[in-house]
Amino acid sequence: MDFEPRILGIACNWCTYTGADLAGTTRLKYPQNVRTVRVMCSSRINPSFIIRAFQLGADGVLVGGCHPGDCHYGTGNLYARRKLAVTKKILEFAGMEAKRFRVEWISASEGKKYAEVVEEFTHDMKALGPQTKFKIKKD
Amino acid sequence: MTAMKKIEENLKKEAKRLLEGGEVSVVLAYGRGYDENHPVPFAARKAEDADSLVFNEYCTFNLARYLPKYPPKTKIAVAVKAADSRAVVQLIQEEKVRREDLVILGIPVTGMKDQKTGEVIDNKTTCNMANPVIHDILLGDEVHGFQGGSPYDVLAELEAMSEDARWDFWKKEFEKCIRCFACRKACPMCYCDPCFMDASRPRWADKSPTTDGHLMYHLTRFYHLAGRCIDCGECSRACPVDIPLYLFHKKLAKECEAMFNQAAGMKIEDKPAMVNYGNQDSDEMLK
Amino acid sequence: MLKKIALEKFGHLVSAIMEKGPLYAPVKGGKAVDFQEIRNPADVTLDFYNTAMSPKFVFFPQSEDMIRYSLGKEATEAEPVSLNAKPSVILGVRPCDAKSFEIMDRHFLGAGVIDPYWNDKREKTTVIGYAFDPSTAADPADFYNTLGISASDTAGSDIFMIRTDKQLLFKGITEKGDRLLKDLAVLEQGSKTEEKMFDDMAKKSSELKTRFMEIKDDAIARKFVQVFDNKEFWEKATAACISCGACTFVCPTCYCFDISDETLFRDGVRKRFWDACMFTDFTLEASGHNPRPRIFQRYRQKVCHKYSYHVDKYGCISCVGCGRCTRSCPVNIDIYSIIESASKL
Amino acid sequence: MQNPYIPMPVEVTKIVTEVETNDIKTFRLTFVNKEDEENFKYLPGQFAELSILGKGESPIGIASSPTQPGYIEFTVQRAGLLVTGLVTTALHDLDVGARMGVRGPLGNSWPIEFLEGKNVVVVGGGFAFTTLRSLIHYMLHEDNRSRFGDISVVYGARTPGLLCYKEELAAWEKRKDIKMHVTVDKGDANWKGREGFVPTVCKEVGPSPENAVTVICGPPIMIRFTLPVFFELGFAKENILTSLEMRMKCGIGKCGRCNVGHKYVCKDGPVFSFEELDRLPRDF
Repeated sequence: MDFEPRILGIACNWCTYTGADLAGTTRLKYPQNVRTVRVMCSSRINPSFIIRAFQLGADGVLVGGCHPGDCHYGTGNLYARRKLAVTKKILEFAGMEAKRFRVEWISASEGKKYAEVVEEFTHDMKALGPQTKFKIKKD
Repeated sequence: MTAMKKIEENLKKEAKRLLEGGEVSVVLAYGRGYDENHPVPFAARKAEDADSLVFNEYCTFNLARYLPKYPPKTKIAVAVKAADSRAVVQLIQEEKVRREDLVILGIPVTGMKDQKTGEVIDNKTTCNMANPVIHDILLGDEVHGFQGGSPYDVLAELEAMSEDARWDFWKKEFEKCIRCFACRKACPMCYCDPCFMDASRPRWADKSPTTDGHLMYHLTRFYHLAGRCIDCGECSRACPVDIPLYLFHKKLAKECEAMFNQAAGMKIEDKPAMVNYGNQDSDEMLK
Repeated sequence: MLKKIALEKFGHLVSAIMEKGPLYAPVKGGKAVDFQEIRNPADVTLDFYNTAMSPKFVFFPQSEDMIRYSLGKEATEAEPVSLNAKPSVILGVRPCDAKSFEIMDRHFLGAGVIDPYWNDKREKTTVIGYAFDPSTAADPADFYNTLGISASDTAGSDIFMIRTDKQLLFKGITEKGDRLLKDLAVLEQGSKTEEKMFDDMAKKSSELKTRFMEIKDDAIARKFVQVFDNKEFWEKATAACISCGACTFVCPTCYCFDISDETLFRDGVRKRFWDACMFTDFTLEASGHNPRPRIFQRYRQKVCHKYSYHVDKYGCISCVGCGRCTRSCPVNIDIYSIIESASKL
Repeated sequence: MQNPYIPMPVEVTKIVTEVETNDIKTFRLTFVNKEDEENFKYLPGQFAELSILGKGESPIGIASSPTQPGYIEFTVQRAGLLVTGLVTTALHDLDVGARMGVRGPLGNSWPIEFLEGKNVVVVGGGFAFTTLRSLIHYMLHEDNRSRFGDISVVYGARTPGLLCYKEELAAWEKRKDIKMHVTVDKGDANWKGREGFVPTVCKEVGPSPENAVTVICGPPIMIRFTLPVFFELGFAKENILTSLEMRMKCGIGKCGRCNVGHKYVCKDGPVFSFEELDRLPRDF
């Protein structure tokens, strides 16, 4: 059987989440592997969420926010950009495959982009196989 | 007289003067421990305490660690080496201490040694600078032409590893952790009260010492120190089970310097790196 | 009973013990030597001064499961973890650490309540003590002589091992030890000469090696009751303390633990695990009140507990002078110096 | 050998919300196994560890009396959100019929033999009245009443709505063999009783120290101001008893958390006389 990755999506309420809605209402087809959690702003994301997601068995984490400059709160995603960039470096240096964590800016009107990103990310995760490094092993 | 001895003499002299004149109410420096190689951080409060101050190549502690616990407006003189002075600058940036409360006794020095192994730590576990970035009084002669290589040279081996090999390396190191929290307690930048690890809602990591909890603790702590770590290496020296935490901190410091164009604790005017964001940042950093 | 084995045959002995059950022995890993459960006989080393961590974890692991449970919508299913330690051996325990087991016994098996977890492992384990080498100097942090422990003290050991130039000598101390010695066919019977050699070595290593001061249990216990309220003394002695838990975690006689339930999705475990009186939240009550909010109060609790309360409750000082706390302290606070200056007050 | 760390299964059979702020409830627990109930022999003043798997354990004083067979009761305040409080919060979310665990009885008790033949003054404040309620029930029981002298009770809360066990208080008011002095810091329109702080009321009531013992339990601030009143009345330190609170985990004197000097509050306490406390280091 094909490996179906489990992907955590964290989407900002104002852009990416609405973009995902748009993808749905325009009946775009994209893989169902992403389970999305909505946050008010991408800067609300604590890097511990991402580590925890990997520990609980996520094969990939996809974060979506407004395009820089378009943040509903002004500068939230600029802050998030630095935070998430550091998070990526941490995962990478700890030995996690860097590809498993991805940040994309997707606006409310970019339903198509959302579908494409999910498509591509799911494809990448399939290629990488299950994530076992951080995942908590029950004895 | 050796450079170290001269620093010690000056330290005693200045501490006495500052305390006698009432300029400061406490001088944070080093005192004698149970033997020569094991000095202790020492807070001199009276002029006569100044005589028991010492300085030698084993005085590695970063005394900036003690600064935030003093109530504001306490006048403090603090002895700092290069990395320690960066910690002071970073604390000032983060408004944990006020510049006007401090008399900074700069110690220009190289060749400090690890107390456990006796190895010189300059470019190994610390930032490999000789002169403090800030001082009011200099306790020794400025070091000129010190060449120890980049502080990030030690990373070469790990950076060259494959991701899997690196994971194996860190997994093995984190498994040694006993959760004594010496790393966070020794760190001058870990002043949060309570620490995220002490919170019960949400409980970020298992309270009991599990490997998964260690991973969460250390990675999150690395993140909390990204762009703030001034590379003094205290965490690794404090660790009773010798986890080379400094490697991870160095790596993040290196990346942050590259991405944000700013090293931690260099200039008082700087804003801390993580909040110094703007439109100028490039999306390249997320790749 | 005295038995012996040539040094080069030590590996055979290790294998022979491992056939009988789990063996814990010192292994060199990285910079430090520490006790580990042995998988490969060649890993065991006898060339060490003392281990970085104390061997208490063999009987009192840093984390120990008590109840396994599974949360359901309607009911929670729970199963207490059964106690069935295998008979095991711990080899190479320095005299101070062997003594610490006796001290811990008084706590875990005394005062009317027997701790089943400690008891289970303790009674099934044979302790092979290992004399400090009389020819090398003691670490400057050590002060086991002060606590009345000599470099070849057999207290707490079931078998005591002394290393000579060419061989290892084993003497049975307890019945349990004698039984194991008898069972180990790889060992040879020691001669009269070797018995004398063992006794001579033992005598020789009773000379003072470490830091030493004269202390009497009761007197020091009273002393600390008197010093307790001397805030100035405690603040000065602990001014550098950063309130980490390193000293208590490496200590062979620290036994404080915490209990917590840890759930992953539905399944969880109630465990107990080491805790340290040096942590801020050790005594923090749900009401927000903390009886020991300051660092000096917590450090005072640690010292007074070992040197005063333990004497009152169990009749002995709960410290063996192994020097680990001093060696592992990130800021070099030395408990010996604190005892010394307190006793002069 | 019985493992003292393993709780006994119990079922919640009754829940009473005691106060108008809804954060104090009394839980009635019934043992699932008959033999556990028989083994659970306790006296007023003892406590038990309430265990909810997945949340943890919490040490709570037993509020029922051994003279009330068939069940045990605990009055629990939902603890602050800032500090732990996981167990008490989970407890408050339970419904009748839920299963949980109890470990105990733990600690010492009010010294019944010492109290016998003496006049007993019970002083309580707020929700710390729980083990005192146990003691009062015990002393008032027809088998026991003759063993004690006069019983008087001073019980205070901030407002009438914050008084626990309102029905029992009313019932005791009507009895001849116990003198009740219930007070609130500030009454409301319907309050017909006394107003005033506990220390003041104690002074007004002015119990005689002659052959009398005071049992006092309440917030630290109340104890601090009430003690001098009793000293003034002439009570000796060994005749003033209280129940200490400390953070506890194991409840059996092993985990090393709740010591005051060489005494473990969970095992040698929680009940101490002030004379004993005087001999311990000031560390609580």
